[in-house]
Amino acid sequence: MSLLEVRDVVKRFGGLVAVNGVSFSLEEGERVGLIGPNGAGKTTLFNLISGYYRPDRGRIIFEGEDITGRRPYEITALGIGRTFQIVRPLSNLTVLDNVAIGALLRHPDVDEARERAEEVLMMTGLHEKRNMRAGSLNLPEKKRLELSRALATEPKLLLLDEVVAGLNPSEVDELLEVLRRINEAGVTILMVEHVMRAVMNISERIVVMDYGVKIAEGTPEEIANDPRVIEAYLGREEF
Amino acid sequence: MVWRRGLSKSLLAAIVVIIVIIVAAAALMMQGGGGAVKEVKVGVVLPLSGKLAETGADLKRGLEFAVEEINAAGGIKSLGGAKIVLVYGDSAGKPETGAAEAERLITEEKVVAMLGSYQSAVTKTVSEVCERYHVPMLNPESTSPTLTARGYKWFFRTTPHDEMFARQHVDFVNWLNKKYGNQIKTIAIIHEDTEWGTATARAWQKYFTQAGYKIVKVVSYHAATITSMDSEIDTLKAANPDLVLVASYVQDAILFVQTAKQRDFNPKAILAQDAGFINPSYVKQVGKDGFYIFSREVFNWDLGQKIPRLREVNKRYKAKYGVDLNGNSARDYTGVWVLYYALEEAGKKASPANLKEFRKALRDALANLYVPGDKLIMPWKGVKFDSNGQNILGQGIVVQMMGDGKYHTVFPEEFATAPPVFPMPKWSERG
Amino acid sequence: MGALRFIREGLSGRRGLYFAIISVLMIAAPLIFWKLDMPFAANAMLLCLMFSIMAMAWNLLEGYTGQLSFGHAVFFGVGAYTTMILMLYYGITPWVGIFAGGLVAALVGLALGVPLFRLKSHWFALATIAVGEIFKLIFISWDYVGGSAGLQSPIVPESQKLYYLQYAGSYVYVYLALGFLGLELLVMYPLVRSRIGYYLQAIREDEDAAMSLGINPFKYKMVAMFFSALFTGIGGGIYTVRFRFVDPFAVFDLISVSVYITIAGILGGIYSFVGPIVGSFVFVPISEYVRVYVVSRFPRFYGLHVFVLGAILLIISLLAPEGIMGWLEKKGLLGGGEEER
Amino acid sequence: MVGLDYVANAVVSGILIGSVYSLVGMGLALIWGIMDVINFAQGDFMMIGSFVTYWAFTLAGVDPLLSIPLSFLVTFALGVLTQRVVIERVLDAPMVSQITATFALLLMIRYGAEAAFGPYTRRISVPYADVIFRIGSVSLQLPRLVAFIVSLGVALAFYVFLKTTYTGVALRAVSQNRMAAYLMGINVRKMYWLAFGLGVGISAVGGTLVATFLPIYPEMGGFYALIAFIVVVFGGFGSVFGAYISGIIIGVTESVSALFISPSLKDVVAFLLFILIILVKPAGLFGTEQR
Repeated sequence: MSLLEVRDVVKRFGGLVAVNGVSFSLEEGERVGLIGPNGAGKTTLFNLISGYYRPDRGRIIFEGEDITGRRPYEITALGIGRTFQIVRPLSNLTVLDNVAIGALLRHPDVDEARERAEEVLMMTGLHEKRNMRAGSLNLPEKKRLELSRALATEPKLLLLDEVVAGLNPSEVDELLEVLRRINEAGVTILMVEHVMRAVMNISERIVVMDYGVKIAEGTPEEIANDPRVIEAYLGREEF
Repeated sequence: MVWRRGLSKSLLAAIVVIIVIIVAAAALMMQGGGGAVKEVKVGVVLPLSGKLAETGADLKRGLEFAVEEINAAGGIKSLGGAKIVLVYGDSAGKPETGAAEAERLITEEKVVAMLGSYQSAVTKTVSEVCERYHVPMLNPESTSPTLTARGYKWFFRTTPHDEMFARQHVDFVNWLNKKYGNQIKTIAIIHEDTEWGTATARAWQKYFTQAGYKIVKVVSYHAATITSMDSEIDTLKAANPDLVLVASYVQDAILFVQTAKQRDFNPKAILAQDAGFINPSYVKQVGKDGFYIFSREVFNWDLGQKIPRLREVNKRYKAKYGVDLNGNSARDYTGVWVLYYALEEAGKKASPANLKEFRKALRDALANLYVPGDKLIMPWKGVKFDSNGQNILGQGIVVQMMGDGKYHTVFPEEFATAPPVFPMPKWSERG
Repeated sequence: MGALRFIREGLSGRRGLYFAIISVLMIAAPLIFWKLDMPFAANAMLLCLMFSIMAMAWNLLEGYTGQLSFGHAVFFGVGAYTTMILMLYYGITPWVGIFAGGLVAALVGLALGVPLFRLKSHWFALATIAVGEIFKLIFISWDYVGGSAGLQSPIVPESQKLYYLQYAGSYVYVYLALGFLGLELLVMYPLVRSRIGYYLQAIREDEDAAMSLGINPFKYKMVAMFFSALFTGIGGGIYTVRFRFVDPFAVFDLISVSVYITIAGILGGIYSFVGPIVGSFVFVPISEYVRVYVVSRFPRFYGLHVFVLGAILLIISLLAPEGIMGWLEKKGLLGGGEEER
Repeated sequence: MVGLDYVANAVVSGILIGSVYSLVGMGLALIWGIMDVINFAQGDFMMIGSFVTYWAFTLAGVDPLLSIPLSFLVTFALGVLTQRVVIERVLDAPMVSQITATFALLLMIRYGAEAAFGPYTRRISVPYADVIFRIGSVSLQLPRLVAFIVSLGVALAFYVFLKTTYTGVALRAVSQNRMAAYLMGINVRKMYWLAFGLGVGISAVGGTLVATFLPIYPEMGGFYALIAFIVVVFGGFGSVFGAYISGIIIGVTESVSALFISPSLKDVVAFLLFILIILVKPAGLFGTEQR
């Protein structure tokens, strides 16, 4: 049984079909990249999986359970964590509290949740900033905060929406290392990423979307050489 | 264990503070004491600020004028000429503020009695405080029937209330019918929806139905936000009544008359329950459109022709304040005199030095008081309180605005200065 | 047991000392007012406490959950009327009635929450104003609750004083309000320190982000609404026993109830737990002082006290939007830099 | 029981009073649409307009209709001042600060006026106050008819201004995208001054118009502000012309429900409608969805 199965999912906004009949599945423990040019429907797909949008057609199955149309918080509770492309820190709370709120999902006791949050922050490298207001962090730190918070909900599947964007190369490497360790701890990762180096580096498998349609799927090498993928990117002079 | 340490230190500090406070309080308690009785304090709670501040100032003039007269004539003789002193509290028109002010006057100022408080809602809470503290309260100007239906022992009201007025309305309409050949059979009511308008409408329904009239329509509206009365007047017009009874404040009264004219609504008579209809700004605003409308009143300028005592008082009053007595100031003026008669009686039995005893004596004096009509400036038969504290000898009058733009007393006949114009001319027939 | 731990923590160290001193002052003050015959001061203190109770309850919704309500007069009024009706029509003691009033207000809050919490920010605020007006108008024309005349409870014989909680003056009620404020602190402090408190703040900051952390915003807004309406309703119950008279104009007033509660909260600081109490103890005396000592002397200037409140509110919103407590904290005057949330 | 002619009259009467609600609502919608700020003091700026007219009439004998420009200019100036001193500072602040600031303005204007002028109600008696036209069973009071015509004229003039003048187009550009407008060389700050000035100025014209047939008192703004909120919500927030139509709809709803339900509950009907609309169609009847 796959961990996550997306079956023929469609989402329309008015006349625009943002996601058009996409299907794929994730196995437990995988690291999968989701790429595609701007407007390909990647973030929409994330929003569909995490319950922020309700699909017009199709099913989403998580651990054998149909979660189509469930509310976002229910889906988080089932074990799917996510980050937001445009960061959404709880600005007036401290970094630690941000993460602790995530941890409260599995550890209703506040002290326990805070301890758990500290552990997560150690892992993601934000521990030193734990008492700062989340709103006062810089962008790379906010991205890490997004990741830490999602991690604190102890997900089985982590949906990462451009967590390394805006980081310098050494920071990217650091973060990829963190992601690897998270994955080794048993968390399946599906990441949307624009930084090709990062995706190619970390993904075991890559799904490519364009205009709301899945156009390719395969190992990084296969994808790098897939003419449809090259066409999709080069055709629009965007890389 | 931080807790325990924190607490013990706190506890110590707390005890110290408490001791300091108690010592200070005790020291302050030592001071103070009573003096000789040179004056008798009477508390007054009125709307001195707020939307009714204008009315409050008017009432205050009536009270003060009476006090000046009494003090100038030698004060309370049974207390060796002690002067009456009024102490004021401002209700700002709010029941809870009125109650708090009453408490202050009773406990801090040690007043022997209370006067006021104009709005029935405020009078309710103020009188409740008085009842609780056993302080007699004389209410000269609130007309809610419920005030004297509570079985209070310390509350006395000189003015007639809205149910008595409604009964008098029936008398008046009966009288009209007898005089002009039974023209009024059907009646419609329009009233604003605060306690006053609602209670008045209820009383009208009760007494007019009892007297055999047919109530064909009752319309209520929310005066605070009314911007148009077209629909209201149209519903009345559809019911086609012979007589319309109106309970309105100023703005809605003006709107009522204007809309009635605009919609060409022609009942045979319009009978209002004072308030808006006797307000100077109403009179100014509606001009000739207000002619021939009847209103129930407690007082009218032309009463001086029938009540000599009023003529004199009003002359002095006008010389002092530049305005005539009106229904409000005259009632409060009367209230002070009634209280004075009771104070004279109470002074024979007790002294204000013993506040508790004196208040009790004053209450008993009020309960047994009889003031004949010729000692008053009001068109009443006198003042005599029933067991609920309601003056049973009071009555209203009915006035009608005539072609000179002034209200003239038309009922009861012993106070009438002009015959009524009935039915009122249609709008289309007016000049 | 968790709750007890939070309270213990909250009272440890210097904060415990402050708390003890303030409590002692509060308990001693009415005695002094009574001994010195200062009914007006006692009444002002009662108002401060009532507004503390209600502003703190209001702040659970605004400060913690980010739902700005201008309709708390609804809960105040419902609480006041429930206590009165139970006492007047059914002879039920207000000792029970005040709690019942709070509970009915809380249920009304939940019922209103179902539609209202579908609205965001401005819209929620506007809708609460409309709800307040609707309640006022309905109570004006509802005969069972006395209509526009309101309801007044009769004076009971000496022997039933305690049962009906009828005492002269404000003194006894100051203790009653202190008791309820204490109860509220006992309930609210552990609440905001617990998971629920964190969840509410997450909702205030960003509902979508909160959902991604497994938080059901509607559910927790309803929890906040429940406690907010509950204690505001209790405030109404205290009003009823104190003045023994309710009418729709006084209890459902937009300005002198709903907006005053809001002012107290914002003035004290909505991001601070005790802010609303501080705000009430600043705002009520200022308002009362201007009203009694300026407006009563010069009735010509009626409205001045509200104008002054408006000016204070404007200054706060422009210069110190975080309120008195937030400002003190920023200036480091609260000592220790202990986060006060 | 209630005849058709009465319904016709209720509808006409509703349209006439509704056109004044429209003006207050339009001003609110303009400010709301351009700056995303709810001006809680909108009704109180309207009250200022009424008082300007009242003083011009009583002190200098200026006919209320002639005082429209005066009332507009005075409130326009006050509006610009308010924008510069208060609103500008809270534009990017959290919602609670914005609401607090305009609510503070409400308290200061309303109760400042009460302290300055006294709480009393005033009226203007224009000589033509009781000129009445009758068309069939429908009757029209001249001042109300004039109010309707003027409000229609103001709304049209405003429409032309927004659609055809450079300033109008710039205003609309600012409302759609502040940053883009700025890059195009539009002085956004001045546009905001203009928007707030215009917004309260138009409401003040409404204040002048009601002054010819309804009472004037310092607290009058409260009721009209509530109505204005309903109007804006109904018409779609930020939609100035939706506001005009919906003002009239509210007026008619009120007068017709007074006829059929109960006059004392007509405001309840309006408020319920308000809550219903924001629940069902938060974008209003004429507006477009916006987050």
